Order: sequence, then structure tokens, then C-alpha cells
Amino acid sequence: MLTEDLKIQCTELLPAISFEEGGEWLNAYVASEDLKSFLGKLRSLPGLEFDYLFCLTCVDWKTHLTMVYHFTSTIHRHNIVIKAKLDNSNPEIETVSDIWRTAEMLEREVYDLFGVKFIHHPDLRRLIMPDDWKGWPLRKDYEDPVNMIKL
Amino acid sequence: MFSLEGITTVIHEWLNNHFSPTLALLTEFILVGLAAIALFALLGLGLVWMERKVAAVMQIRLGPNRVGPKGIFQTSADTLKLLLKEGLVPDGADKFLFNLAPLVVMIVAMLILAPIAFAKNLQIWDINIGVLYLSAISSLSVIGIFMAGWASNNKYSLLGAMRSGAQIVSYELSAGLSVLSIVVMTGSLSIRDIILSQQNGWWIFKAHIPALIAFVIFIIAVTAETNRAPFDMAEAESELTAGFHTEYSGMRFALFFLAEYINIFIVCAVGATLFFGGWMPLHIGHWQGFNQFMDYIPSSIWFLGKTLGLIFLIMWFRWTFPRLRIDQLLNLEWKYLLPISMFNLLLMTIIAIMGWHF
Amino acid sequence: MVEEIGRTSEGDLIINVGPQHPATHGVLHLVLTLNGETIKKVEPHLGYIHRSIEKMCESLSYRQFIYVTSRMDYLSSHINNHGCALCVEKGLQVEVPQRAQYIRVIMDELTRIASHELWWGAMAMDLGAFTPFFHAFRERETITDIMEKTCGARLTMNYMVPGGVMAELHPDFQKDVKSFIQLYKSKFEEYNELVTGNIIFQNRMKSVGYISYDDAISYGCSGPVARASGVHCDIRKLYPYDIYSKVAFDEITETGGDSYARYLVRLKEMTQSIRIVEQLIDNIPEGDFQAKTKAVLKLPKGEFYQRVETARGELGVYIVSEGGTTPYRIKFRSPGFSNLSALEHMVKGLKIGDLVAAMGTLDLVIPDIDR
Amino acid sequence: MFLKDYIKDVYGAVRSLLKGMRMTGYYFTHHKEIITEQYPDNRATLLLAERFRGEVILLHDEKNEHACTGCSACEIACPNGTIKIINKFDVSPEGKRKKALDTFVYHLELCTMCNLCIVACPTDAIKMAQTFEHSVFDRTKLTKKLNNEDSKLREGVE
Repeated sequence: MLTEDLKIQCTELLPAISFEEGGEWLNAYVASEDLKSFLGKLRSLPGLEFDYLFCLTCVDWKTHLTMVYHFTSTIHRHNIVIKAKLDNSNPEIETVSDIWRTAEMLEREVYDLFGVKFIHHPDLRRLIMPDDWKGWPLRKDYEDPVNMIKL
Repeated sequence: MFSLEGITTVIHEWLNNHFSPTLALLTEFILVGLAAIALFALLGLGLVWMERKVAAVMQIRLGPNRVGPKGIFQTSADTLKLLLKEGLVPDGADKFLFNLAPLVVMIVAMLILAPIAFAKNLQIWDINIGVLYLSAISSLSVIGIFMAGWASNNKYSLLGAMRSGAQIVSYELSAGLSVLSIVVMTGSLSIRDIILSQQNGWWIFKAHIPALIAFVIFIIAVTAETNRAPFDMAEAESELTAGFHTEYSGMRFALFFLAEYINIFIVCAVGATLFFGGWMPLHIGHWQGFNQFMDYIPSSIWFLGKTLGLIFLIMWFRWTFPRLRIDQLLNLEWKYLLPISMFNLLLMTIIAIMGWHF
Repeated sequence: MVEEIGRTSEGDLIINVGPQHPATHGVLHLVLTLNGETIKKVEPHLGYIHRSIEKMCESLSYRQFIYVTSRMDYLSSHINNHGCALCVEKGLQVEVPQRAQYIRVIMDELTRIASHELWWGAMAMDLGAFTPFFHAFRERETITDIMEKTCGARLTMNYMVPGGVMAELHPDFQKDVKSFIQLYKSKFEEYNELVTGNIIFQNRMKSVGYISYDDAISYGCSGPVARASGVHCDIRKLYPYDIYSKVAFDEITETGGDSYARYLVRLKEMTQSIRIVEQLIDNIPEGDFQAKTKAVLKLPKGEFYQRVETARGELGVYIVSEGGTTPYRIKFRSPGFSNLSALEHMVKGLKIGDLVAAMGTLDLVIPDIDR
Repeated sequence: MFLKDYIKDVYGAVRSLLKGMRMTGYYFTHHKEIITEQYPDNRATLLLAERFRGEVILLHDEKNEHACTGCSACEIACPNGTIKIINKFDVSPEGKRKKALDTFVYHLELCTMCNLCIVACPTDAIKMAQTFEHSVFDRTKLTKKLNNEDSKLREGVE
């Protein structure tokens, strides 16, 4: 499906969606509370069927965090990038691990490194850092005098 | 000519001429014990070296080549290292059983040496139920492995021991049945009689294809019984790190290691005795000239040659095949080997009764 | 006496596979819940080799960060570097000279063969056969020698730079590659005799670690793991980069979805890689090996995503740029991470031996997962 | 029918196993295929590729001159802080102060052999050496000064 068509269809599904110009694929901003239901529709509606979540990550913009979801469809071969802004101090978002199973591990990684809490996640624990680790390493304000060597 | 034949007789007569019968017997006991231990050490070292060399060449490597010519003293150096190492006992281990286990395995391996004929008239104990004794004792070693697995207080060890138990109990059956098929042919349980019955040809040739099948089953079963790859479920180092001897180090580990090779030697010696006539040279029917020529080769060479040949076969298996899974291992025994060997025993019995063998 | 520790309330055994375990090929830590020999639960614990490469890259310039990515999936370091270089080029909008593209693709495919060779040997070792490992290394060694001559290193090459490759090919390169192809072809049948056809291997791998088409997609599997379940996901075919659109090769898919299918996919992929190299090796065009780039690279503000097909699957390089000389945020979508997440689904209810067989055919490289 | 399949199974299995054994048997009897390199013994004949990256060296010619102008391009290019250039100021006979290399500090323990410094060098003063036996017992020995004593900049290199 062409980017323009995707844009129209996404706007139909969620009027509050906003698009970002530029970039290789269609970039769409979704409010964090609408995300779960919107992504559910993206996964299941015929013609869209974004069944392959190939990247799930987060970006710290100092003022806020942005969740970034990269989707592709193995049936229609179209791609979309969905972003959701999160509050810096108490980032919370619904999990999508029940829609895409791969999200379970990826969300654990994001929780571990950015401190984003995924509501209804089946097993939200630290994945990479030790269980008793303090802080969220990939945030921009993270300081670790022992392990981070400044050249 | 170099020969080990009659060496026992000479010693026996010399001792009886010089000492009282009691003292002579006692000296003989000690001599035999020392000989067994020495043989043990030598065999262990030699076979480990052989294994490493065989493995290396099959894996396009050189293998040990630094200590001594062709690395022949490598295994002695390794043993020395193991002797000097600290033998650790893990926390929470059952210390008594933990220490006992390698000894049990070792003693069992030593016990089986008794009825084996190393050359003409060179046998520690010519017992009239030799074959029965062998199968009875050889299944005891699983107790040592169980002990090691339980006492280590390690779950890998426990799993390894459980696997080993299931495996040895199953494979004992088909090993026993294939041994029995030769017993049926000879009508005797004594090792000596079995060897003598192959005066005019070895059983593997004399008893047609059923003997060949029995031999193949025997080799598979004993490979499993000695916990060798492709049946090394008890060790399975890519699954259970080292299985039942995960927690063993130093000399205790060395004992397990040596016992494994002694066990291989023994089962191969038994195989050589049953199917290839032990020390009996290659005789073919009534070809007198050929038979006499073969007799010139000492019986001990015949025995060692056959045994080493079988050991090589088992090593060849190990460095070619992957490991079976535990359920496949049991499937192989109960679905394939056991039915085949039972049917085969029937055939052998018919051959023996009808006298169709040579 | 022996205490009862490490048991669940149902009496199941909890066992730690790793971080030091022969089958995990590194420092992966799996916590297994076992009922006898049967696996009830697999829980991966990661991070033993976590170096926070993503954070490191935030303070390195666009030329510098590429070398770090060799240390992620060290078995396909060329392809990692290639993905990063492509992503930076996408931002800079640099046209890479044809010669450099040819060299890059040849190097990628040689790396893929080398990686699959190592996997083949290591997987056979997982299943208990030691000999294939050494035989595989014989061929792999030839490739690393070729790499060493041209790139100067055997494992972490750092040969791809934004705009092309770092150095001209070694004069012997074409000759060496051709002799490698000869060697490979003469030895390939051996692989089938020693492993593929072997009844024990087949029994160990068939219907073990099954993952269906839908599950493979849902778990985000990529590379040979997904292709063994019938998913068409070869980035080289779907989103061709450099000159992959010009070379003829087949995307290997199987429908089995089990370990054996994954095994076959990888084995056939090696042959396809040889095919690609054969097509290109004689036709490397003359020209520059590197495009002219500025001394200090600055990516424009924006986001850039590049997908490449490594030996293990789809690697994604996601660069968020603020217009500076260093990336603002960089994310590597590693294939092993997603493939590992499917492990529990694959092995639930199977035996410990099957775990090893399934893990072997997932071809995990732990630094790739932990980053 | 069942029996036929059973026998076929067994036959096929045995055949596949024998094939594998033939392969290992071939290697057992063909010692020419052995590929082991006896490393410390073959040092004399060991050939390393000329591009092999062992460590960074500063090239000196027979007059004890090097081509390093002390521009610090390598220091900037290095991702790990492996190189530290310490400059001094020579005073030329005409009284002009000229920047020159004082010490080229190289931390081998930090180096990842990425070759970026070599590429960055504008005067080709440094290159990668083929040495690879770097292990020492004392970590401080890995911090090296690459320019020789009293070495100076080659004439004509700017």
C-alpha cells in the first residue's frame, strides 16, 4: 500500500493521529493512551495487517521520551513507524506483547534501559542489567562514574 | 620366541619348589593383584593416548606431540597433574558416598578382569561360569555412577546418573542376549571352553550371518554400557556439562576417567573372546599349513590385536557420530536391538541344534 | 546430607544452563524448569556481556562508531559494518562507487559462509559430534586468511567505511577467492555425508524446536530461523541494498519449521552465497573504492533506518540524528534477540537434548543479543 | 508390509552411519590432510599478511627522521583515546616558533586495531606493524612512546 493510502486509512482509524514529514517510511504520532487500541487495529484490519514488529525502541529527548515502533507487513510489504510521546518523570504505556510476542522481550529491554513501565506486561523485570541496578542507563541524564569513561 | 604362554606355570612351579604351599599361594595373590593394578595404569594411559591420537587424525589435527616421541607421555603427565590437583568436595555433598563412588567404579572394572584370558594359559581365574560372571559384574558399575550422581549434590550429576541408570539397565539385555547366542553355540559358560571351541575358526565366521548380527548388537550395546559416544548420555557435555562427574576433580576424577577406558578394554576383550576367539590364532578348517603358520604368532599378540581393533572401532564411532537423545536411546534398545537380538538368538539356537555351523 | 534446594513448589527441578555452559556458546544464562528431563519453562537471563554499545555510540563520531559494531555479532562483522555504513550513507546521501559495492557484497557473502561454517561445526558439537567442527574450521580458516590479506584482521575487520571500503583489494584477492570456491566445492559433499544424511542427526533435529509460520512472524524471527518456517524475509531480496538487486540468487525457504529445516536453510544458503561470489568475483568494475566524503561527517537532522541481512537474520540500524557529528540515539535491532525470544516457545515440553539442538540451530551469538 | 518398512529403516540407518564412518576413516588413513600449524615452532616460517594490524608504529628512516608533524589527526580519529600527541615548540634559526612532535604516546592496551588513525594521518607517518605477540606481565609496558630519542621531522614534510 502506498504511503498516501496508508495515511488516509490511519486518519480514518484515529483522527487524532499526526504525521511527521520526511523519513523513509510513514511516521505517525499517536497519543500514548490511544496506542494499544490503534496498534490492535493495525495488526488485524484487512489491508493493513502489520504483523511483523521488527523494531521497538525508545528515544530520550530530555524533555520527554518517545516510544518508536517499526512495523512491516509480511503480506502487503508496507512499513509504518508509530511513535508515542511519554512523560519523562513517569513514563507509562500499554504493552503490545499480547499482539506481537516479540514485544515481550523488547519491552523488557526498554524498561531496563529507559524505565518505561509497560502496563499489563506479563513479566516486567530487568533483562540486561542486574536486578538491583539503580537508574536507567540509556537516558541522557544517566551518570555512572564507575562504568562510563569520558575520553 | 616371545610369548606369554605358560608364564604363570613357570612362576607357580618355582614358588612351590621354594616355599610352603600357603606362602606360595599368598605370593601369587599379591603378584596377581600388583599385575592387575599395573595393567590398569598402563592400559588407562595407553588407551587415553590412543584415543587422543585417533581423534586428532580424524579431525585433521596432530594430537599430543610435545611430551615424549609422538606425545606418548602426554597422558602420564596429565595423570601426574591430576594427582597433584586438589580434590574438591562440594558443599552439601554426601562426603562418604562422594569418596566411595570412584572406588566402586574402579573396583568393578578391576573385578571384570578376572576371567579374561590374555594369552594361552594366562588367565587370572578360570571360573566355570565366566560369561555369567562378566555380565553380572559389569552391570554393577552403574551403582558407582548413581552414587556419584547422588552424592555430588548437583542437578546435572543427578540427571546424568538417572540417564545412566536407564541406559545400562536397558542395554544389559541385548548385550546379554548376544553373549548368550555364543554360549548357545559352545554349550559352555567358561571363557576357556569358549576360546577352545574356536579352534577351527572363529564364531563370527563359523556361525554365518546371525553371528555377525549378534556381534553388531554386542558392539552397540557395550558402547552404550560403557557410556561412550554416541551413547554418552551420562556425560553429555554439551547438555549436562559433565554429567555424573561434574563435581569431581583431581584424583577422583582420574579414577573415573581411567575406569572408563578400562571398561572399554574389558568389553572389547570380551567381544574379542566371544566372536574372534580371544587368543586363538586365525584357523581355517583343515588348512594345516595355514593354521601352523598362524600359530607362530604368539597368542598374546592375537588377543591384544583383536582387542585393540575393537577398541579402535568404538573410538571410530565416538569421533563420527552425534549423541542420541535419551528417549531415542531407549527406543533403539527396546524397538530395534532387543527384538532383533531375540530373533537372532532363536536363529542361533536353531543353527546350534541342527549343527549347521562349521 | 543433600538438601532440597532449587525446587519449585510442584517439585520441579530448576537448573541453570549457563552462563558457563558448553551449549550456550558464550555467556547466555537460561533458567530451566524441568520435570524430570522434560522442559517446562525456559527463562533467558541476559546481560553478561552487555557493553551498552548503543550508549557508547552516542559519544563516537560517524566514522568511529562503525568499528564497535563488529563487536556485536562478531561472526558477521562485515555485515554489521555494512549496515552502519549504509545507514550513514543514507543520511549523507552519498553515492557509493560501483567497485566498492561489489567488494562489499563479496565480503558480506564470504562472511556469511564463514559464519555458517562455524555454526555448522558448533551445532554438530552441540549434538555430540566433534569432528565436523574441525572440518568446518578448515574451510573457514581459508576465508579468514582472505579477509586478513585484504582487511588486516581476521574477525573484527572494520573494512567498511561511510562511502565505500577502507582499502583497495589485495592483489591476490580474486585468486584466493577462486581457490576457496574450489576447496569449498570439493568438500561440500563431505558435510552431507558426515552430518546431513546421518540418521542420528536427522532424528535429533527433525520435529524438534518447531515454530509455525504465524509464530515465527509474531516472535519477530528473521533470517534462517524464519525462513525455515516459510516466511519470506530475506532483506537482500525484499529491500535490496548495494548491488544485491543485480545478482541472481534464490531465497531459501523451507516449510518444516523445525531444527532440521533451519539446518537445511543454512546449508543451502552457503551454496547460494558461493553462487553470488562466483557471479561477482570476475566482474569487479574498475574505479574508486571509496566515495569522496568530508573529513568530518555530519548527518542532517532526522531519523535513518537501514536493514541488512546478517548471517543470523535481519539487522536494523536506527540512527536518530540531531544534526551533529555524533548520533543522538542509535539502536541496533539484533536478529539474535528476537530469535532467542522464540526459544521457550520452541522447546516447551521437549527434552534437555532438544533444547541444545534447538538452540544450536538458532545460531545465537551472545554479544549480538546483549550488545 | 510392516516388516519390509522395518528392514528398510534399519538398512537406511546403517547405511547412513557407515557413510559417516567412511568419511572419518578416510581422514584417519590420509595424514596429508592434517592442517595443524605448530605455532611457536613455526615462527621462522610464519608469514603474516602485510596488512595485518598488530600495533601502531611510527616509521623512522635511517637518519632517525619521521614524518609526524604533530597535527593530532590520529588522536582525533581514534575512538578509544589510544593515542596522545604531546607537542613542543621548536625555535627555528630565524626565531620563528614551530610546532613539532615531542612524544607520541600509544596505549596498546586500549587499541582495537581499527586502522582509523592510519587512514587519518595526512603524512603517512604511522602504519600498522605485523607483530602480534603483545602479552606482557606488566600493564605499564603496554604504554609506549613511538618516536625514537632525538628523532626529528623529515625535511620537506609539512
